Amino acid sequence: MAGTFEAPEVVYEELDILLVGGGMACCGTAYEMMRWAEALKAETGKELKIKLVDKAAMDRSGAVAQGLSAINTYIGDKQDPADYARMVSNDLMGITRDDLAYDVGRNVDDSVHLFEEWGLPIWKTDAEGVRHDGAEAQKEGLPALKDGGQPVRSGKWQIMINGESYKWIVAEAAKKALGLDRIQERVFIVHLINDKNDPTRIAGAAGFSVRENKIYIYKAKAVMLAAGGCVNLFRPRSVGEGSGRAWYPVWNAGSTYAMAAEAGAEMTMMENRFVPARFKDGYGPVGAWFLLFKAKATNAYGEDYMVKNKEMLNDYPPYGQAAVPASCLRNHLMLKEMKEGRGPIYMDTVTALAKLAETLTPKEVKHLEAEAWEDFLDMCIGQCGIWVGENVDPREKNSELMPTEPYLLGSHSGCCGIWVSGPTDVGAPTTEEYDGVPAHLPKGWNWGYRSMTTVKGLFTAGDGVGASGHKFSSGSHTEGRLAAKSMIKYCLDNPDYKLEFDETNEQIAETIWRPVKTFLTHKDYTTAIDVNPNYITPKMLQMRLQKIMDEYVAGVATYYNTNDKMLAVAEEKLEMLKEDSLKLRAKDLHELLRAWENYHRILTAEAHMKHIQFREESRYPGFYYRTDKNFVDEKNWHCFVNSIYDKHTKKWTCFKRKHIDLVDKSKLFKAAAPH
Amino acid sequence: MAGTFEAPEVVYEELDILLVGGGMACCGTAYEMMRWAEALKAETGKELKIKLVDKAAMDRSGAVAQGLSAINTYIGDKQDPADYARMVSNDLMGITRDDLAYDVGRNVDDSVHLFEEWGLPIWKTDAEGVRHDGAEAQKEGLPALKDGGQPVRSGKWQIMINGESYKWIVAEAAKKALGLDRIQERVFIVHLINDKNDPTRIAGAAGFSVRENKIYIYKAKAVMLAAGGCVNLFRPRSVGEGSGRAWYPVWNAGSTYAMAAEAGAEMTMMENRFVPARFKDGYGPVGAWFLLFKAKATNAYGEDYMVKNKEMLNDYPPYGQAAVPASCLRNHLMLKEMKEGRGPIYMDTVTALAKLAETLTPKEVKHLEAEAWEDFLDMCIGQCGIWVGENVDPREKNSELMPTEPYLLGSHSGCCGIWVSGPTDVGAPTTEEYDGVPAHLPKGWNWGYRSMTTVKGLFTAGDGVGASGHKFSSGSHTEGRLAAKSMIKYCLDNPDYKLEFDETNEQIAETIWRPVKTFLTHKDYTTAIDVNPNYITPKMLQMRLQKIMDEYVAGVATYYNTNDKMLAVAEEKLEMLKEDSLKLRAKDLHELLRAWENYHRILTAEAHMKHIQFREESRYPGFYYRTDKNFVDEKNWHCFVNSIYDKHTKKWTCFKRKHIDLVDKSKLFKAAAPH
Amino acid sequence: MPTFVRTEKCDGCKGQDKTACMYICPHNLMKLDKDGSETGHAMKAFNQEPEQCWECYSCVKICPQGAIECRHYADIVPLGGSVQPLRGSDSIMWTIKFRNGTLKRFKFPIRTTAEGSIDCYGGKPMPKMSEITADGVYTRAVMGGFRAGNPAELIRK
Amino acid sequence: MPTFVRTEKCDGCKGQDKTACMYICPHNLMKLDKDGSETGHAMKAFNQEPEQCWECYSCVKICPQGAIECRHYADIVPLGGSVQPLRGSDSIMWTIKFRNGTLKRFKFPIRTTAEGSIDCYGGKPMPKMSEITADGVYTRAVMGGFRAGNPAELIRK
Ligand SMILES: Cc1cc2c(cc1C)N(S(=O)(=O)O)C1C(=O)NC(=O)N=C1N2C[C@H](O)[C@H](O)[C@H](O)COP(=O)(O)OP(=O)(O)OC[C@H]1O[C@@H](n2cnc3c(N)ncnc32)[C@H](O)[C@@H]1O
Ligand SMILES: Cc1cc2c(cc1C)N(S(=O)(=O)O)C1C(=O)NC(=O)N=C1N2C[C@H](O)[C@H](O)[C@H](O)COP(=O)(O)OP(=O)(O)OC[C@H]1O[C@@H](n2cnc3c(N)ncnc32)[C@H](O)[C@@H]1O
Ligand SMILES: Nc1ncnc2c1ncn2[C@@H]1O[C@H](COP(=O)(O)O)[C@@H](O)[C@H]1O
Ligand SMILES: Nc1ncnc2c1ncn2[C@@H]1O[C@H](COP(=O)(O)O)[C@@H](O)[C@H]1O
Ligand SMILES: Nc1ncnc2c1ncn2[C@@H]1O[C@H](COP(=O)(O)O)[C@@H](O)[C@H]1O
Ligand code: SF4
Ligand code: SF4
Ligand code: SF4
Ligand code: SF4
Ligand code: NA
Repeated sequence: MAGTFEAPEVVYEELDILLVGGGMACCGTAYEMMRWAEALKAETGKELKIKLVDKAAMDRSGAVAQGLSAINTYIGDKQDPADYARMVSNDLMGITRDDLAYDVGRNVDDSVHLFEEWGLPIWKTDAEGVRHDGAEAQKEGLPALKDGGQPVRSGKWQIMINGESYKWIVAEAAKKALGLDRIQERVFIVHLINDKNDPTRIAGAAGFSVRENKIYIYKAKAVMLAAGGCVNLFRPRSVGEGSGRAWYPVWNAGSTYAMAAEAGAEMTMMENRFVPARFKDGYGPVGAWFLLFKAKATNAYGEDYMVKNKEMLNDYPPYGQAAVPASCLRNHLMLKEMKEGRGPIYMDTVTALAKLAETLTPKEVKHLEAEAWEDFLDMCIGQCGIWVGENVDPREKNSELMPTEPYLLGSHSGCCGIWVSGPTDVGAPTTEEYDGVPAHLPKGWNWGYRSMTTVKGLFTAGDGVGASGHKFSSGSHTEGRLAAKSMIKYCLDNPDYKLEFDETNEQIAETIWRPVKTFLTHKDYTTAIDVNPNYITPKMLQMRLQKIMDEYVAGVATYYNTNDKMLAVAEEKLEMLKEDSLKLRAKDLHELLRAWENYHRILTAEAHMKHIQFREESRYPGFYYRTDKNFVDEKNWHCFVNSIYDKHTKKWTCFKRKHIDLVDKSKLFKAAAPH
Repeated sequence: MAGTFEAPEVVYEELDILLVGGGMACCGTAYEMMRWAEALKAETGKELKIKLVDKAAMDRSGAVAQGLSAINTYIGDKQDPADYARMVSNDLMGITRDDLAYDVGRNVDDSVHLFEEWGLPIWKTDAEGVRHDGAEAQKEGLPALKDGGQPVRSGKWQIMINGESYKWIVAEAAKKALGLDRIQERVFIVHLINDKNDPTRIAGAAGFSVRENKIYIYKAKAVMLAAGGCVNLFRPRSVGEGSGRAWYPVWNAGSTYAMAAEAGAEMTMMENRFVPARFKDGYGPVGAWFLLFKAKATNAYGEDYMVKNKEMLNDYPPYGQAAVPASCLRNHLMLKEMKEGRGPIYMDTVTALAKLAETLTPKEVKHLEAEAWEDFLDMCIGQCGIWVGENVDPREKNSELMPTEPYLLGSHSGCCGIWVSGPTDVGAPTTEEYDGVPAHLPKGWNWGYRSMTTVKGLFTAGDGVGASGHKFSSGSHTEGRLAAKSMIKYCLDNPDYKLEFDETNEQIAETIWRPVKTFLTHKDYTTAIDVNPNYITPKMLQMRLQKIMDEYVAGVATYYNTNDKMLAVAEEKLEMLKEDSLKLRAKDLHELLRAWENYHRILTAEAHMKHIQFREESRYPGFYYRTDKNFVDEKNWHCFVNSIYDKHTKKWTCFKRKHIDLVDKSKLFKAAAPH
Repeated sequence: MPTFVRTEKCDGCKGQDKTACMYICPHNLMKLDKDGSETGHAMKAFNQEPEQCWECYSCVKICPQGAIECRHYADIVPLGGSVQPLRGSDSIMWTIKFRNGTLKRFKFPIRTTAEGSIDCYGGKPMPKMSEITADGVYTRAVMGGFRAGNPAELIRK
Repeated sequence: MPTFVRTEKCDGCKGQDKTACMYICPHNLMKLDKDGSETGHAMKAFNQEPEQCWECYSCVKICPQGAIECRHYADIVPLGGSVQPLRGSDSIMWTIKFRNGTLKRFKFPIRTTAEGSIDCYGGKPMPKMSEITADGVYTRAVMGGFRAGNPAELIRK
């Protein structure tokens, strides 16, 4: 019996395992998990009740909806997982968990090989060194990666694909594994529920359908929370109807971070952010241009700023001395040009394509042109929209580059997220050297279940896992798979624990539906549905959030600068905003979705602000600067910043955890320049 | 017979004189003109047909709609018009027309005295030095200004008023003077019409009603064009439903500049802009705080940046050496703090009020508090909205200051506008020393009719008059009055000239109605009224314009930086935008208004960009910087930059005109510091 | 926004041709929804483009029913405060409510003459056409505002 | 925006319960206007929140009528260009029109297997529960993707 908008139906279900999200990570989890569930059933007859809930349709949900033109993490047989862990560490200025990166590194290629088997076209190089797209390669009989086929490397870690249907293919396998009965699409999970008797244990999750007047409440022993990263917590550079144009997909709203924090999970490195340098306005990817087409970026006067400003790298030993400077430092050198008025910055596509064309046949040149367009068409079609609208042919006209507004994510070139239990066989610490870590939290880097957060039964993967970036699509899938096994193990280890919710189903439903209630109560007070002193629209609340973050927490408005005083202002304004979030209105189910997305954004934003405030240095020059502490301070801040949130007092507690290297990083660096 | 939305009625009227606008300047024009018209009728029996057309209702139209809390230009009997001309010159970095400023200076107090007579309450100081509001002063029997009453000076040139009804009062007098039959409200004038046989002569103007389906076409010998300055050509700092929050009133859309330029009038100093430092977000005025309450502005760490950074003023001799640094230089010193990460900037209201309170009785303290609130309530109520929303009591909590997005105007602390004929009795040049001035343009600074532009019969005042800022409300009214007389004289001098339009009424109507036609033709092509490849909404066109200006023409996005390369990009993008303006859509009369407002904005923006491009220096540090020419170059650029626009080719021509001092400026400056 | 109209208070200016709020708004924002097709509230006014509202309060001050209020720009202002005027013939009274509930009231004069009483040319001279090219305004001799200036300051004259 | 729906082409997915575009949009933007009350076009789809559109083209690619197109973000993109795909079972064909009229066509492979043909566990081993705590995934032995790593690199092990 479907409910009404006034009185929604409440659907209650008891599960063993709930997967929240249907992106790369959850597809990996589902695929691996169902096979183990089959094994369990075959061996013991025991059947686990499993369900995956996605706010969208798995075929095109998450960051890979549009497709991708490369798999950014593929180790191959010539590199060591330790090399990978080193790269990850350096790109993130030294503060990552080697245990997590190493574990992804040794397992990730398995997923890539599966993708190819399932039908993902992967570019190959033949014996003559000629490259072929993924379909041609197959027709030509070039071997699969698994059988020694040579991918087209666009960089040390990236391989090129024809990835328009990447997500469709990966989802097809996950859906087949689960079977349709275990999948619930178009349900947005709003919050996690703790156990009444053990508040550090997960007991379930709740959300609502965006298509029917239904609230869903799930009781579950184990929950995989992999709902992506967070976009649109900062004012985007685009405006008005263009404000959907962000680099990161507009639908990942920080649900992962906000719900985990509210459930009491320990967060890590929430001060980290990703500010990709992208083609201006369209946010087209630059990786293929830099790495495959060997293009250079210049200032407005044609100067290669990576060469011109290379001395600036010496300000950040040892990270500045690595062969490939960290992403943030590449921005740092670019920003110098912009701040000093030598913008626009350009990707010199003209020179790059001309140079490549020099040695090619006309047919190969045609192929090269198609490759350049495909890079965008497979993953960022909007960029082509700009090229056609402005009559840009990349062979004739260079395109502008620009650092974007900041995003929070844990799987791309960023590493904020949740603190998880890692593998036990790589030398990770089992004690904590720093004081100040709240007593109820585990001490070392592993506590029984791979990928479990500090909340019992709550797992994460992909963008959810903090302190280990550069996993990308393939690594996120892999992390999901690694978690799947320990989730099953967790269920088997806790067969008799009787979960009890720490709030009633009625309270849960009331909270979720509050914006609707607010709307219905007050809508006739004024004659204009959107302007009413008794409520705020999700859109305007979002804009208020974005403006605060932009102006005080190092958004584009200040060229990524903030300081202690600005952070104090932000703190006050965010507090009032959080209070006002109780007055969000929802005039229909679609707006209820936006209301809750924005609530998740506020909590994510608050975590980001608090962590930046706590870390008294500027760890990521080019991503953000604390102008009052404008240096990297290895002595005091070569450590993790972690935090917990108390959902009752609504307060954050930040603290340090000691950083330890499990692989030798000195191999990366030149000797530090005398300073 | 009123028309339909598909087929509007065309109303055609023949006049002697048309006044476009109903603001301070046109109210002054109407008031002075009707008296002379009476005199003319009395002496000769000849009756001039006169009409005033305002897009809004005169009672609350223009920049003074909300009221004002001060009259910023009042000379008094202790200062000389030459002192005034000197102040204007220095605040605008040396390039103003002394003839125009001087003429305003000697006449402006007449208007202020009239305002008081009409009922405007003016604060007074009594014999004991105690201040009284304008009503109390009257009750206490303090004399009128005209009779020696002492105004409360908030600065050398400003006097305090209770100005909530300022515009209502000034409009009442103008309306009485005109009589209701000569007033047409709610008609938006879209463009001026030239004479067919003499394209350098005005023949009329055309517009449409925003309330009925009617197009208005006026033939007129003389036209006063005083439609205010231009707001919202740059991306505002406010977003979403807040984007109506600009310092300058959202309804002045550059009509004055765009229509004058299209009619062939010579423009001057269109590179100039005004970037007021205002209370952040609410845009509350700062004048009373600095001058009356003696508050100081500081950086986030409490440092008075005007003291701390005073050496920076030495970079700009001689202007930096004046006793009161130019408005742009005050911004320049503030921006240094912001750029280097020592923001937010604060108005130290707490210290100022505490200090004032030290010597006051409790009753006087209460009065002081009321004065502080009145300053905003009389002219910027939105700022009080922020104070109440954020629980700010200025006695307890300092408020942030912030430079706003740029505005174009000619009567406040800016001086862009139209080149007009000045008074003949103050020593103005009658020749032009520079080459490159198009041959059809007059040579000196006066050519027969005070306030006439270089187009015969076209006059302007207030924000329309270029190269003479700091007229404010009173000076604008005065300029309107000065123009009134010469407009009548012009009509009398040209009794027989037979005006003929250079386009047909049908062509005019078709052009005006194009956005409606575009809408009706294409609206059913898609299912969403706002997204259609065949048209663009006025709102999105405005956002596109604002983004271009913000990012490439020294908006807030770049901390007011631009350079030759960025300007070249802007040039290209504005050209495409101007082409696309032909595809503006209007779904109703209200949107037709927005469509044409934005067309006017594009032309104004283009003029601004072309002038900045032409002037190869940075004349207004703090308002904008050309980072490729980041200096004031007195040798080459101590001159006017003027331009004309060709409405057929749609191209601008910029050229220099020699600057000459009519009053001695050296009195202003300390000797330049050795450098 | 911006302004909003209290549904219960607005009476559509009693069905007059031109409502007070439509008459006054300098940016053409206020609109009467005659048949309720735009807002669901027939014969009541609304702000048709809140994101263009300057919060100038012209409509608020003029509404005969006191039906218009302002909920300050939601992109910057936390909820809960209000700033509401009552404009009389010679003064205006402001009631100011903070988010935290604090109340303040201020009253300021707005004009010293009765509305509509201005006799604009009363007692003023009638100018002579022969003086039309002279500098200055026609009231120059009577308003005491002309500042002749020290001729020595004009260096080129 | 964003995507738009061509009025003449959309058939509302023939009145099916779930239209293709509503099914697929990751941000819940596409909506069927059953009675025309929202758009004036009954039984046709529309983008209910264009300013949230990522231009991901999921709806464009899936529409069986080819009724959805994209007019690129009006805050940045001059009018007149278009980028339109035709997605087949193994490849996608792009037609690209510049503002100045220039046309380009590109065709790229999208998958090398038939849609729906994935046999996800086919030919894969059945894991043993006893291995559930071992590192790695259940296909580790068969997919050739496990990279054991040089133990010497792990400095604390
Ligand atoms: C945004 C983006 C990402 C990438 C790239 C370009 C762009 C523009 N590039 S390039 O830069 O180099 O151009 C990549 C590339 O080419 N190669 C690559 O391997 N990876 C790239 N990424 C990175 C990967 O895409 C990324 O690492 C993974 O997708 C991360 O996987 P995961 O952590 O599972 O997140 P997801 O976005 O895929 O899925 C999130 C899911 O959660 C759902 N969801 C969200 N909130 C929910 C809620 N409250 N309730 C229920 N469901 C709820 C979503 O619907 C989705 O299913
Ligand atoms: C915007 C602003 C301005 C001021 C101030 C604060 C603020 C926030 N301050 S403080 O900074 O110090 O706070 C002042 C102050 O206190 N004291 C003072 O004397 N002056 C101040 N100004 C300056 C004066 O207001 C200004 O100098 C004069 O008003 C200029 O007079 P004028 O040039 O006439 O412009 P207008 O805005 O008044 O009138 C424009 C008219 O044109 C109409 N209009 C526009 N386009 C039209 C079209 N296309 N067709 C028909 N009509 C069409 C308008 O409706 C209006 O009638
Ligand atoms: N200039 C560069 N140098 C080295 N690696 C890069 C560079 N640009 C991008 N990459 C890497 O290429 C991949 C894709 O890049 P992007 O398009 O920036 O997401 C990521 O792994 C990036 O870290
Ligand atoms: N500068 C802006 N940036 C982003 N959105 C805006 C901006 N200005 C207005 N909007 C919003 O755009 C929305 C869509 O407008 P409309 O299509 O007219 O309903 C409105 O709700 C406005 O609040
Ligand atoms: N700090 C200042 N020093 C001198 N004059 C100022 C200052 N601030 C504002 N003014 C003048 O005060 C008047 C009103 O100021 P504002 O509120 O900035 O418009 C204008 O004439 C300004 O030029
Ligand atoms: S002025 Fe007041 S009563 Fe009249 S229509 Fe407007 S809101 Fe209603
Ligand atoms: S406050 Fe001013 S701008 Fe806003 S609706 Fe009222 S009159 Fe119009
Ligand atoms: S998928 Fe296409 S045909 Fe079906 S409802 Fe959507 S737009 Fe219409
Ligand atoms: S392009 Fe993508 S985000 Fe936009 S409406 Fe279509 S499916 Fe939704
Ligand atoms: Na919008």
